[in-house]
Amino acid sequence: MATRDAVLGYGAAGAVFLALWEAAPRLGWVDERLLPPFSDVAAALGAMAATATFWQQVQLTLLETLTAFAIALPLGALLGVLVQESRLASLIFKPLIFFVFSIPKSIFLPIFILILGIAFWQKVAFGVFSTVFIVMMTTFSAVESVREDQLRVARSLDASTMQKILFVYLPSMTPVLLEAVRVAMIFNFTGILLAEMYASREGIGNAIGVWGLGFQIKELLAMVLFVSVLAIGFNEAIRYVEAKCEHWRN
Amino acid sequence: MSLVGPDHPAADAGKTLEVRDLDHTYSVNGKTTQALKDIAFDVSAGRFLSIVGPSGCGKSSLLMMLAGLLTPSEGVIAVGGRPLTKPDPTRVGVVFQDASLFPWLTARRNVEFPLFLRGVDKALRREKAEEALALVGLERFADSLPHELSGGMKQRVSIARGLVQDPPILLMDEPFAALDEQTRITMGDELLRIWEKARKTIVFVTHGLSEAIYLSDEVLVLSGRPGRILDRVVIDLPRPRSLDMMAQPRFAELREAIWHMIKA
Amino acid sequence: MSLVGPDHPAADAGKTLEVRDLDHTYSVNGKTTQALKDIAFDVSAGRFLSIVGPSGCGKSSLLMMLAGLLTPSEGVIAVGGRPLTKPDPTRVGVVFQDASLFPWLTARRNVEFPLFLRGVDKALRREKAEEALALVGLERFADSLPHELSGGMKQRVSIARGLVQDPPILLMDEPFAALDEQTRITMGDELLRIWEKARKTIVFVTHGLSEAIYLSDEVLVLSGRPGRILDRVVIDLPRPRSLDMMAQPRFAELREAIWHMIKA
Amino acid sequence: MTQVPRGRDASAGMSLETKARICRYAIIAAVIAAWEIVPRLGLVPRLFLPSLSSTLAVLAAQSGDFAIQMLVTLQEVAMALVFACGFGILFGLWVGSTLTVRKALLPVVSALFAVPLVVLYPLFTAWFGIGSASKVVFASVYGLLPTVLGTAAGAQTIDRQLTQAARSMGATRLQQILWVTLPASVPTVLASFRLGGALVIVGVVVAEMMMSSAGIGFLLSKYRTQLNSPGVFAAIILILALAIGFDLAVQAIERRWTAGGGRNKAARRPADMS
Amino acid sequence: ADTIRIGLSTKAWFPSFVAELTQQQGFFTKHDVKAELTVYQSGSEALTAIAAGAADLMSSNPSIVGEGREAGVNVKMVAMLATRNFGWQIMVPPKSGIKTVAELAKRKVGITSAGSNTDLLASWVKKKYAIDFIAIPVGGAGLVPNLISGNLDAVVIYPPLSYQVALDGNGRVLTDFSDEMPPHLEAGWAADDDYAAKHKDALKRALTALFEGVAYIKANPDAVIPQLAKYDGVSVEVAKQEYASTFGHLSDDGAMTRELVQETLNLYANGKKELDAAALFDGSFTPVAITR
Ligand SMILES: Nc1ncnc2c1ncn2[C@@H]1O[C@H](COP(=O)(O)OP(=O)(O)OP(=O)(O)O)[C@@H](O)[C@H]1O
Ligand SMILES: Nc1ncnc2c1ncn2[C@@H]1O[C@H](COP(=O)(O)OP(=O)(O)OP(=O)(O)O)[C@@H](O)[C@H]1O
Ligand SMILES: [Mg+2]
Ligand SMILES: [Mg+2]
Repeated sequence: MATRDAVLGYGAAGAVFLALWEAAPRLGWVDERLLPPFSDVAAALGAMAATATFWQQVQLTLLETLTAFAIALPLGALLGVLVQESRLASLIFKPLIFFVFSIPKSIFLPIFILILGIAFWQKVAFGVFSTVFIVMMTTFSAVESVREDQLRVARSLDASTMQKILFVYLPSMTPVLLEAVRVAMIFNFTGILLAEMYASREGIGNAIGVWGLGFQIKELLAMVLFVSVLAIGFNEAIRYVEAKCEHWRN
Repeated sequence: MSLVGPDHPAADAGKTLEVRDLDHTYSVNGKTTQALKDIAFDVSAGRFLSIVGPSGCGKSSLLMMLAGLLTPSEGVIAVGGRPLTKPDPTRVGVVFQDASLFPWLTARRNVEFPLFLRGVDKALRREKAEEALALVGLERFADSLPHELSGGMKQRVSIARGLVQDPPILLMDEPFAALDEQTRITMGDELLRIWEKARKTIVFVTHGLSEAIYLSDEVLVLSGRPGRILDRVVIDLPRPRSLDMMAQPRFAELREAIWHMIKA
Repeated sequence: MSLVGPDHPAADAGKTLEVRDLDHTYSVNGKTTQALKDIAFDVSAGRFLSIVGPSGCGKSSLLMMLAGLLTPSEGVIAVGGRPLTKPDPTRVGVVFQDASLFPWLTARRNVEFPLFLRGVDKALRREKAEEALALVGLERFADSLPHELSGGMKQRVSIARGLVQDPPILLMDEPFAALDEQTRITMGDELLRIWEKARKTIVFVTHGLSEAIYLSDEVLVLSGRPGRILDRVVIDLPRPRSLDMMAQPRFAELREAIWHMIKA
Repeated sequence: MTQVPRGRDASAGMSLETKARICRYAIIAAVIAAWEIVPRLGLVPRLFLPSLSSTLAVLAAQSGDFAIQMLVTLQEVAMALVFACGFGILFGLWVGSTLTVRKALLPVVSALFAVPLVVLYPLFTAWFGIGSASKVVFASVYGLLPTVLGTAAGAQTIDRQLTQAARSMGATRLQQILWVTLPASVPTVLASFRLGGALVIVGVVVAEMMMSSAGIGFLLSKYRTQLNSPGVFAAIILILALAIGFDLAVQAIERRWTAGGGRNKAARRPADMS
Repeated sequence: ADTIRIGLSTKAWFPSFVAELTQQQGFFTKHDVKAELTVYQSGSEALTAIAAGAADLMSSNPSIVGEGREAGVNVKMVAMLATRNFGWQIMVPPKSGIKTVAELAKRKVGITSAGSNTDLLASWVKKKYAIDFIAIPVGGAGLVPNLISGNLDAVVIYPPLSYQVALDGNGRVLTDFSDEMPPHLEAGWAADDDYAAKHKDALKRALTALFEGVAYIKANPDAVIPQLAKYDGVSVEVAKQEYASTFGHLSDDGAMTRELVQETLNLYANGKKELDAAALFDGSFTPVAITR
């Protein structure tokens, strides 16, 4: 039921979007040079997908993204719960975390290069850095949404801290937390792309950066299209997990 | 009887409850509300004690303290001769006034939850939970989520969750309030049966005087806020109890007596 | 009496309630639970009707439908001759089974809330809210937040919130369940007084048979799930009612009759 | 809900807060000291981290220029905040509290959010011009989606009984959102507001960094290209100041909310887990 | 083999292709060096990489080197590639009424970013023509879109994008900096001082390889042009133009003179204090002798 609604929603939105994209340049609403029609971009994507380099780049970027995600999410969630759970820690760290969060992360890229060079782990580290704060901040609000009466039941059963986290906090926070996962994924992905655009030998971000500089707009949009599909794919994967979780929560 | 003395040697060790010089005052933003005053009583092992008193007199607060969930402003609480400072489900189990079910768990899993926390194995957990659910007449709703249940059904799940823990002392805060009379009586009888079999100590908060008398060995009557002990009425009706006892003059007499105490 | 006929000409227009051929089935994930079956009844203007029945038989569901909060699977509900499809507080007010107070508002503001929604001006709002709070005996707790109140006190705030709306028809779902007997009787008398003065139509869900008989003109008795109407008992006790009526044989007779219906 | 209080009494809060403040200041002091000492000892190249004093010197010397650019950024941030947070929160509440809308719209919204916007910025300017408008639009979109998603998730967790009660009192959809869903999801809404606000700041600065001839981000990017790292860090300090200012504003809102008798406490849980 | 990490200041700048081709043709291997090529977003990022110890050699010019040294990054020019800004142009929309550089006064002119090469060129034009216009940083990727959309009156643009834009009819050349500016050290290689000191021999061999690459490029237009087109992602037409204007004029041996360095500093002196030209280059690696 929910899936069908989602598919319908997607289908409709997607179709309208693509139709607009195709029509706008063709009918002269926008300059074709600034927004080539969808079919042209799709053709460019097709041509790209036929090359081996393309898939190597995609593979690398994906690997970086997933590695960074696998580190940032548990780390951020755990730190988030720990900070929120201690009144002292939350008073001390929450403002500081917020301030770091409000600085554009890209200005720290040179420091990452300084410490880690420009290889795989630099991208991963920067991905983690771009993600961990937002995960923590969302975790704070997730923890705050847990209800006192439910917690009281667990207390009356003398549940250990770990048990309370696993069996009361976590399920109760799930909607907010899953949102955090989704948001985190995006930050993570953007972080990796930025790091690749800034300095790298390969990867999707590198390709996008280069095409931008050369005004190769079809290729650029083709890659953006691909990246978007990829990101939406991630998003759906998380939604799938969400559905599973719903099960597990029960 | 010493408060912090050695464990009772008998099999009933751990089933006694002692409360001494207990006072409690809430303070919120500088505004204080005295909820309880000069509370002292004890319940010997295996007794069924009811607490009655006007709304807002501190019954729930008292129960929360007996459960170790609320620290009294003053006074000591001891269970089985040892002081109680934090929740300990192996000594004391609680059924809350609001059902307080986990909305993401089915009725069955809500009931299984305390056992799950203790690491009881799956099959046994399930068996016990089904037993408890059957006891409250909800076997057919084992797989329903709380929001699919009626008010009374939620409360019954909550009772099942309390029973499944099988603690030597069981605290119950108006567990039957959301039930119709028929179910209420059935469940009361069920509770008595379990109590008699397992010789638990039960502290039962209710606002039904008949219910209190019908179920209890003793009834603790509290005054209006701040709650003080007005009297402790021993219910000298024979056991096992049956519905027709309600028609007996002794029953009416006891009811009348308590009623007048509260009304005054 | 026509369902969608012209408004009643009398002053009592808007106070009648008609229910026809009502069925309700919940379906959750393909699993269906029939809650109500073949429900048809009507309440004439100014009557006090109680609904009793076993836990889970659909009383709350029925009330939610009368309030326009739940659409029946089948059947029609009309208020004052006009069909009711969505909540309309100018026609029907509700007091919920669980207090459902807004935790971020003080007791007073919770009571003021329905008036606030209607844009009633501040001074008047305040006056009415204080009046209603006084009626339920909580004037001293006007500035307390719900979590600072006991279970019974919350329910009383909820009742005050229902009363302050002053609707021609008032639906109440077990409003006195969390109250002690003393308060319960006082509040019942209060309710009767308001009802007699304002000549409201009241539909009152309860599981207290004595309470139902004591308060009502008629009692609708529902069977266990799926809830059907077993009978509609007219309470022919004179008004005004008083506590000693409970000792009258007619009272016991009525109680016995209803009791046997439910038990069967 | 519960009538049992939170496990701690309020009087202990004061000293804890002071303690926290002291700790926080100690940390900040340590950072400041390190910022001065580490570059002086030559542990990091000056290019990456100029000493605090040299940074402050630049800040002071060019305070006029910084002030002018800061004003530009402030205006852009303010406008984007209204769009992203104001509209975002209301929209999020609506989406989160309406089942059908949530099912149909939320997937699309979150998918949209998944598109890495940064790479499209050059086209953004072609479409929206190179003035403030493109920055405001970019930052608004950047901050809007997380705000919507966060608020919607929060609205989803609130007690359905409460909205039902309001409905029975004849609350309109807007009244329900404003007076029930919003206050009931205050913790999440405030968190989303924080998040959205921070992202708006980041969005404006990043947009200015990428292309513009004014604003603090423009300065930052200029100094970076010129390898003027004291200038870069001076700009960072100003961005931090912006974030701190915003945080103080949010705190003020929070305080206003919890004033009037600690509202919403009941919906929350105690901070300790003992 | 010794490793040398080469930082390339944007992919579009021609030294990047030289390095790439050298790599492809195996000249690095031939001279027993292992080269790692990394493309950075701009010269300052490549310089940052040197400071971070993530690169040893970079494509650069004395102006960047000078700023680098001021910021504490110890680099020096070690070889020269070109003396003119081939293909760096100011372009206006084809239908624009602007016919001369002087008419740019008070107009909006796009540059990539403040402090970048395009910015320096823009400042130079302002000085030379004694005019004032608003230089607006729009990023490399924003130049053409904003020119097309009419947000900008002109752009300072780099090759091969400039050729591409002219060919597509999206822009008209107002002036070419290779005509406007006197000869100066415009492009070359700069090395980290430390690396140059410790790995003198490796650096020498790497430069030899790079100039062998230059020689190969000059000698084999037919083979190189398609590769250039592919590398830049442009049409063969554009690649041909770039080849003719740029690669035909590259230095054969990388030799630098103090005058050329000084001229660069003069041209790009953006109000900074006087730099010592001698301190910005190290002639000990040139001329590079190529043995075939
Ligand atoms: N949202 C729901 N989804 C599925 N089933 C529901 C839902 N709400 C109620 N039910 C089912 O409908 C039946 C009637 O519920 P209702 O709450 O109306 O009973 P009730 O008569 O008010 O009971 P009580 O006296 O215990 O409050 C119950 O069997 C319950 O399980
Ligand atoms: N968290 C709290 N903060 C402040 N006051 C409280 C709090 N909890 C309870 N009180 C006050 O303490 C008194 C006793 O409350 P309690 O819940 O123990 O009463 P009760 O006897 O259980 O009432 P009921 O029968 O209505 O459930 C009440 O006056 C209430 O207002
Ligand atoms: Mg209570
Ligand atoms: Mg009900």
